Amino acid sequence: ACSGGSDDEGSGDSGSDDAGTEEGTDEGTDEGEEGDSEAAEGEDGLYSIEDFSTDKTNEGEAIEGGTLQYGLVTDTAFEGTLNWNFYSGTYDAEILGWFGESLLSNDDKYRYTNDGAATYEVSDDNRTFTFTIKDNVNWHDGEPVTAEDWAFSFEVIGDPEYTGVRYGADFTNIEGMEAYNAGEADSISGIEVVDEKTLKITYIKASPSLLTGGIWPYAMPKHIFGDIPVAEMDSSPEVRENPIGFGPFKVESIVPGESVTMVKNEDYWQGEPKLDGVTVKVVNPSTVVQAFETGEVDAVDSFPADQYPDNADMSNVEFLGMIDLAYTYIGFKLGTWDSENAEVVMDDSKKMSDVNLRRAMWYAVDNDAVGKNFYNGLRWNATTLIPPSHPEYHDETIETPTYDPEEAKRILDEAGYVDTNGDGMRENPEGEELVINFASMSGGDTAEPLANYYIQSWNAVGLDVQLLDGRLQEFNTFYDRVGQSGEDDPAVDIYQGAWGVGYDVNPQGLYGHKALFNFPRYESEENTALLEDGVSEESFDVEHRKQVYSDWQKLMVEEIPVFPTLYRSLLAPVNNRVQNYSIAVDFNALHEIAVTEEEPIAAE
Amino acid sequence: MWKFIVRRLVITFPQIILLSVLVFIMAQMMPGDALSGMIDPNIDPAAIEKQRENLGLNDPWHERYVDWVGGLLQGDLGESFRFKMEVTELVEQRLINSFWLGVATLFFTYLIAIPLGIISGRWNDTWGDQLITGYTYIGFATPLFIFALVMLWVFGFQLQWFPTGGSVEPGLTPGSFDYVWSKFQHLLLPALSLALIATVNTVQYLRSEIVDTKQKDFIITARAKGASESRVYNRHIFRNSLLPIAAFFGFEITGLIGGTVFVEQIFGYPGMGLLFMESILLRDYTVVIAVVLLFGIASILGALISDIILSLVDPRIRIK
Amino acid sequence: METTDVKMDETTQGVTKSPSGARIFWREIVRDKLALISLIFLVLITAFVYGISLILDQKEIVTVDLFAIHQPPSEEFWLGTDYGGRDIFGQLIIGTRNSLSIGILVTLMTGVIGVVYGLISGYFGGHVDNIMMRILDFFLILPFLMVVIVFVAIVPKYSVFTFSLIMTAFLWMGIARLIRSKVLQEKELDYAQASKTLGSSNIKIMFTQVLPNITSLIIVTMTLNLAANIGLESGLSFLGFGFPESTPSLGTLLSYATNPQTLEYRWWIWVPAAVLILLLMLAVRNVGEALKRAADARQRRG
Amino acid sequence: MGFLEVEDLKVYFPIKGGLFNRTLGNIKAVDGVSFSIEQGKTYGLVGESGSGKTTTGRAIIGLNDITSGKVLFEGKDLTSKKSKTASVRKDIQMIFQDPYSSLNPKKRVLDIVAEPIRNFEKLSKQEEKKRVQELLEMVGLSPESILKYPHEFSGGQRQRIGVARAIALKPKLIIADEPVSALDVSVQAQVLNFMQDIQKELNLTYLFISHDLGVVKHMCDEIGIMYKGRYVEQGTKQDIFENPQHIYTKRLVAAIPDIDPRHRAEQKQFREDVQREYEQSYNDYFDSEGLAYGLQSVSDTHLVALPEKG
Amino acid sequence: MSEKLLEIKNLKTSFRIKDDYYAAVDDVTLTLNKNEVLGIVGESGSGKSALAFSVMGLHNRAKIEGNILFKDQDIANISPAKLNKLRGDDMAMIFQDPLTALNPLMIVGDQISETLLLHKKNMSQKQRKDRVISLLDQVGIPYPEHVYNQFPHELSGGMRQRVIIAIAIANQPELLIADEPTTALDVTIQAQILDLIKDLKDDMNTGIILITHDLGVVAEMADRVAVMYAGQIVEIADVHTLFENPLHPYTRSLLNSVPNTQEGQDKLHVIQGIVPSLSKLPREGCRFAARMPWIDESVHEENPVLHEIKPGHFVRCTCHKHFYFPDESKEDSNHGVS
Ligand SMILES: Nc1ncnc2c1ncn2[C@@H]1O[C@H](COP(=O)(O)OP(=O)(O)OP(=O)(O)O)[C@@H](O)[C@H]1O
Ligand SMILES: Nc1ncnc2c1ncn2[C@@H]1O[C@H](COP(=O)(O)OP(=O)(O)OP(=O)(O)O)[C@@H](O)[C@H]1O
Ligand SMILES: [Mg+2]
Ligand SMILES: [Mg+2]
Repeated sequence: ACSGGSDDEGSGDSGSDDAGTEEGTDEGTDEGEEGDSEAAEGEDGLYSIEDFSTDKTNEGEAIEGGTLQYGLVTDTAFEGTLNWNFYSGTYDAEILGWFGESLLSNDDKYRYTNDGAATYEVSDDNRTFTFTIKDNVNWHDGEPVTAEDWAFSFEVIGDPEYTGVRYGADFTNIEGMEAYNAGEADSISGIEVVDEKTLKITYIKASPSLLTGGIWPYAMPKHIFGDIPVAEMDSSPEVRENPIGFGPFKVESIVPGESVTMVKNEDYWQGEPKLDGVTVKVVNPSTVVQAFETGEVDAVDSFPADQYPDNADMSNVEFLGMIDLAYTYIGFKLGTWDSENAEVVMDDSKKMSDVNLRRAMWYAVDNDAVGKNFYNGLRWNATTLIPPSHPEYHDETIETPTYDPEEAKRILDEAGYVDTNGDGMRENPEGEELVINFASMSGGDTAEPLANYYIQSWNAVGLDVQLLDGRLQEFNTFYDRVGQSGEDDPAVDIYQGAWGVGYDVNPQGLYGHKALFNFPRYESEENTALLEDGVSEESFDVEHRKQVYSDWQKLMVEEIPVFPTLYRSLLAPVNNRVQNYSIAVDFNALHEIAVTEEEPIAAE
Repeated sequence: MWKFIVRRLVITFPQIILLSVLVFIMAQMMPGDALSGMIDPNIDPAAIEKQRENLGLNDPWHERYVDWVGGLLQGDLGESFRFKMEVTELVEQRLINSFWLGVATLFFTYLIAIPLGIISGRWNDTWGDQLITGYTYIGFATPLFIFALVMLWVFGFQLQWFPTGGSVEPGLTPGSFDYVWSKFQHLLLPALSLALIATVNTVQYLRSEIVDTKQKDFIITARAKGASESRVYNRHIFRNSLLPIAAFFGFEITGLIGGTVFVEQIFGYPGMGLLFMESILLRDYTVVIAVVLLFGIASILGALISDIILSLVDPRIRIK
Repeated sequence: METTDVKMDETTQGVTKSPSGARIFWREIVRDKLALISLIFLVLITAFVYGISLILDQKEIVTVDLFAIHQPPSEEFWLGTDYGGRDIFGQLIIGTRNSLSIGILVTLMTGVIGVVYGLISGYFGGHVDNIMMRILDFFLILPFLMVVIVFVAIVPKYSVFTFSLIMTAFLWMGIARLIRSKVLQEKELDYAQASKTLGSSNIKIMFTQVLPNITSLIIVTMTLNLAANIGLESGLSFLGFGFPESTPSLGTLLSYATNPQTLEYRWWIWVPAAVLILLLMLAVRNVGEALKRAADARQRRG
Repeated sequence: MGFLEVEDLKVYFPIKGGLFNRTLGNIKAVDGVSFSIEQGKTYGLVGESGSGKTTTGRAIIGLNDITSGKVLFEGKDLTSKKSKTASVRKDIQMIFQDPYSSLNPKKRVLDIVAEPIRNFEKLSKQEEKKRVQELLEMVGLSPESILKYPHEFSGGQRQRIGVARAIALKPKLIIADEPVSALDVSVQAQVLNFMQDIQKELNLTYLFISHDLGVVKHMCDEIGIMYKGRYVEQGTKQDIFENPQHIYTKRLVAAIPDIDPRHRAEQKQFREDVQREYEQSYNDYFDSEGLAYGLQSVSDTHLVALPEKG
Repeated sequence: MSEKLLEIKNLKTSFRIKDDYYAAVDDVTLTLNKNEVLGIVGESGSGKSALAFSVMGLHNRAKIEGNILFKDQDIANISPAKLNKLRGDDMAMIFQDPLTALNPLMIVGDQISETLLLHKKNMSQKQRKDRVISLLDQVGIPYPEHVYNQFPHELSGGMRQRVIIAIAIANQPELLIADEPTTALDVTIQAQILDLIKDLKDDMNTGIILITHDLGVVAEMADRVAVMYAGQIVEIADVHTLFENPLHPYTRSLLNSVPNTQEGQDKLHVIQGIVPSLSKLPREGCRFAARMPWIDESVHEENPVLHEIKPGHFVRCTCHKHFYFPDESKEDSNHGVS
């Protein structure tokens, strides 16, 4: 079951690094403040995500046709692996979203619905799903999308020669998948093509996570890919040059790495799109504002939040916004990774093993002030490890430490962390020097001051925290040292990281005791039990699941293997000529998008 | 002549080999690999590990090197991990862009340098010369990236004379006039930005060459023949001063490589420089190696071209 | 043509000493108003930044102040603050010091390496020269950025000194070449040959006979290099391989301008650094050009 | 046994080229030259530019590698590795053609003149200074000059500094490679006079290289004429100037402009005659490659390169 | 009397050094007739080249005062266009240094034919080429067709000097100035070149100014000789008079310091000191006085002028009447000059 990462649906995260859902502690989304208005306006320099809508308002009269200019904000080229089974970059996913639709749509609680191109039924034991693809769903070349195509998609990913990275727990949970993957079976026993439009999939273990992104919803046209060896698919022209799907738009031409021109798919199953077409092109983050002002783009995949305050009143766009599926956090190294058994091993002799120390460090930092001053309120103090982007499960009632340096000092004093040698910094209870090494990642404008701010705050309560090596770590180095390869660098005591969370609320992938990405290397029986319970059959009962995750959130606040620092918001400006546009998670009507003017409106 | 070229290439061969070995060692030393960016709990670490194994990323560098050389001998530079395509094909795409950017930059560089250098050198110490010298000083002192940013901001956005990113308008048919025209428009601003900064060295060099040549004895000979001032300049001074500039041409190519990294980044122009930066940050080593070698070969060729040009235009060092 | 510049009137020979190299340099600089102003500017700036940074507390300057972010210039912050609430003026001073230090360090190190390398290569010639030149050629084709990235990753403490080292590794070739070609000429001159007949060892001839004769060339080149090196640091910072912000340099300040918001709305962060870089480079260059003229008798103005 | 004996000296310079910079051939700069010099005499080496005079001189002092042949100095073979010892070096010194480039412009006179002393003798600063001053006095420069730089001296004076340096180690042989050809006539006289003086004083032997026959005639006791790396004629001053045998020598002698304008016409006539003879009898004097033949004795002192008879 | 070709009157050529002008040629008055060789001798730096360049109008930053009448036309004050018409056509110059006086990037043939192209507008290309080849032949270059297409660096010094001469005589100039045409050459080649120049004079009736510091060359070539010292002419006479009866102390010293006139005598005369640099030149009194300190100062004129001793024999300053060579012992002590 998936958790932790953001989903696979086109909404991808806003990271400047494309692969994966790790959120740079900061990348791309930076602070800003009304530089010249602080004194007079006081609080006015602050924004709140609650004031933003996810839907574009435009009362105007739509014109016939028109072409939407859609920007991918990045300073690199997009890869152009335009197939759901093989893509690895978020920009490719973004492009795929326009033409290669998912068979299953979801609601605002991220659960699959029956409104999409396919409908589903679940068996009583919650293990078997029967999908029916709607009749009028056809590939761009006119061929119908069949159950066979969908099954083919699973076969490709399960193929031993498969070159992508999708193959994982979501697939091994299908009956017979592992045998197929090992080459022991010719077909996947758990996948059955019932008839042309009906597919049946049987999972080994039932889990509520299956319904929030756990089922692979993308078909692959077998009539096109059937003859291509799996190992060569990712570099085939069918993926790179003439990709097809059954979405509202179809690819007309591609300038590799730069832009994709799409025209409407008149045969679209939800009806003919209103736009004539969409042009997706790369826009450099440092010029994105100008691109909006001049009307070069109508909308973008993500907008650097730090540029918002200076441009909040841009006349020709409306800023849409929502709570991001992500949080920033401080992690404490509490153990190591046992590669042999692929599990976390706690180690009580670690510098950070004392929970009081961790709690004191939480009390010592003023995340509220960070959110207000660095991010103009567009990021705010985080409380638990399930962010408010999942309102069902986010437990607002949990009390968490908030900025209180005196309390921090008190806790430290009590726990025996006192300054015994008079250098102004506390020693550990044994009286030895305590130097805490803090790893933080470079990239993004606020990375450095933010890290320094935390260090200053901890210094202020008498903890000698130092930046690891005296500098921020470059992306690869950071994750290498924090432990993405399983070998944790013992020099790292604490670190600042960020996670994007998926549609599925299950945090097992990040905090499970078998999870490599459990960087704090924290485990406990209670934790394991709760996480297991969250994906058990009982948890198909939402109330039960809520309770489980509420308990887990509380546990995390008590144990503090990590503490969340900030929640984030996601902003997206849209040109005022655009209609029916939305960034909501359940928005599934790209064909409805229309424009009210021939050309994008330029700023005054 | 051919002997000379062959000899030069033979000499550079070990350099290229050494360079490629070095790149492999460095790749080994760099933290992370192409897959380490996949910090995604959705993806099974085992799947990544399997990929790593398949791609041979776990092998020590010398084994990978041997494989790579094996591939190279068959004209195969491997596949880009990130772009999932043959490195040769990828590089070709980008190389074309960089090539035209380079050509345009060189064109502008000389278009600016030659008249300015000539004016400045011929009428040295006049106000015109001082103006041009002032420009070269400021150009010398201005960091390229700031200049390029300002150019983009002023001409791309404020005045909107030029497109501001990419190498071509989306949706045009390759080969059509519109396509070519759009390509041209896209490389104009980056090329100009680069040229305006890169040219200052050439201007200065040309100026001092002219000032130098003016004092040569054979110029007096020409005057004594009764040649008019303009003839003296056109037939004798300029020709002789332009020679070292021509010889510099090859090195200019080498210098361009450094500049394109900045300019391509700022203008989002997908060329070799940008590819290099991206690939190295994302540890797409097959691409990195290809690009580094290409850069290396380009600088070697640049030097070679310089020597050849020099030997063509300067009879004194004609190569047998 | 032995110009009369060097031939002295015999009658006056006993009294006046003809100017030494340093004196000629000095005279040329004084004669050239621009160079003189530049020199004074450089001396003042250097004295100022090195002097004042003794008093300034670097830690204090780079301390993040959440409540003073992006302040425009005011009485408290003469040049405003950056997005960490840090005083730009203080950073500018320390940054100038760091940039100058890098520039000077790199120039000196490249100078030493280049001169020794060039001397040896040029003086011995033949196979030694051949091999050394091939090695040099190799350095020219090394991928600078890649090496920098590796370096940044594997060197734990990234200081002004280590940074200068890595830059040095890529910048010594030019001067080595120049010195080599000059030495190739110089060693054929009779005075070097004479030394051989007088029983001086090669090392002695290289360093005590040939070297002093190329010092003016070295000084001029190094001055001009200094200007270029100051500029280079900012380029690396732009690409993200410069210094951490806790070690401000003109380059790091300048690279803030890559943020369009800063470029457009918060001039006080990057414009002073840009202006200062421009001025420093111009000043160093003006002095360098004057020295160049002084070294070249033909171009001397006085 | 002579003081300096040069036996069949050959100095070849390789011509490099081809794909791997192989040696393609040789420039035979000196091609089988033999002569001997008696102590205390001046031996002149004359020839056109490129005839190998300088190379011969440089080979003797060890600045050029010898391809084959022997150089015996006071009986010691300078070509064998062993005797390239310091003591022999001390005994042979050189005066260079160009007084401007032969002195290191960055060194004071003291350092220039003291250089050989420092290399071979350990003297205190005080002693050294005294020695240098003595030397300067000996070459007629004021002792205060030690702190000056070369450019503060005229060409003639510089040449004297060069001489002071050369005699610092009390050498026995001085190789003077065109010591006056860069100087104005008046200055040239100064240096020539002084060289003669000092020769007497120190019992020096000169190998005097020049292309100016007038100067050679003035200075030398014996003269060798070189042409394309070989000797064409050797003899005493009288032999060469009054009884030139080889056509090339005759040409050289005829080409000297006469300072008396009254002899103009005869001079021109003489030149034309020699030229005619040269053209007619070229093949009698030179072999098929245009090189000189081996030397034949004409008298005790006089050798001429003529084809072997019979 | 033969026809006057060139008349230089009170020529003063000054160079700017620092902020002042200093005369390198100071009040020179000369005449040159057709079919005459005027030799100019003097030490290095005495202003010989400066004089020649003034006549040719080749100085670019010098101040030139006085008159230079070439065939009665004042070429010192003439428009550049008119001067260009004369240069290379009616008057030509042979330069001192064959190594640098030719454009290294142009084939020899083109460099010669450029003179023709500039002055013989109606010649066809073919005619020009033929003429160049015959010129090359005339100056004694073997295989002229081959040499035509060669670059200067492919030729020896002597050949290059011949090419320079070919350029100078291409248009059969009436005035030829040869500035040390043979200094850089071997004696045998020098002899050939001098003979060549002499033949040219006889063939073309050219007036020649021959600048040299080699007295032997003057003795062989010149009809009249002017001796220059420190920018001034100190003595001028026909060649026989000058060599038999030199009067000015400088002329006498010069003749005495040449080795091959001093047969049997083992000491040469030495002129003390050196020519002072331009900016240090004494501008008053006898300029040579400083170099013969044993002569009483009172014998010099205050403002020395040229005195006509005999028709056509001029000497500057009256000091010549009192000049004598110092004896040997005195001379020895002169070594220590500084
Ligand atoms: N280092 C060298 N390498 C190659 N060839 C050389 C070298 N030195 C001299 N030669 C050649 O050897 C020949 C003799 O040269 P050398 O200098 O001895 O002549 P020279 O008689 O002294 O002439 P000059 O009067 O011009 O000084 C010339 O052809 C010259 O080109
Ligand atoms: N362009 C110039 N600028 C300044 N001084 C000059 C210039 N040309 C020549 N002089 C000076 O004028 C004086 C005369 O120089 P000139 O070249 O005429 O001497 P010369 O007699 O031809 O000497 P040489 O025999 O060395 O050629 C010298 O002192 C010289 O330094
Ligand atoms: Mg020689
Ligand atoms: Mg001259």
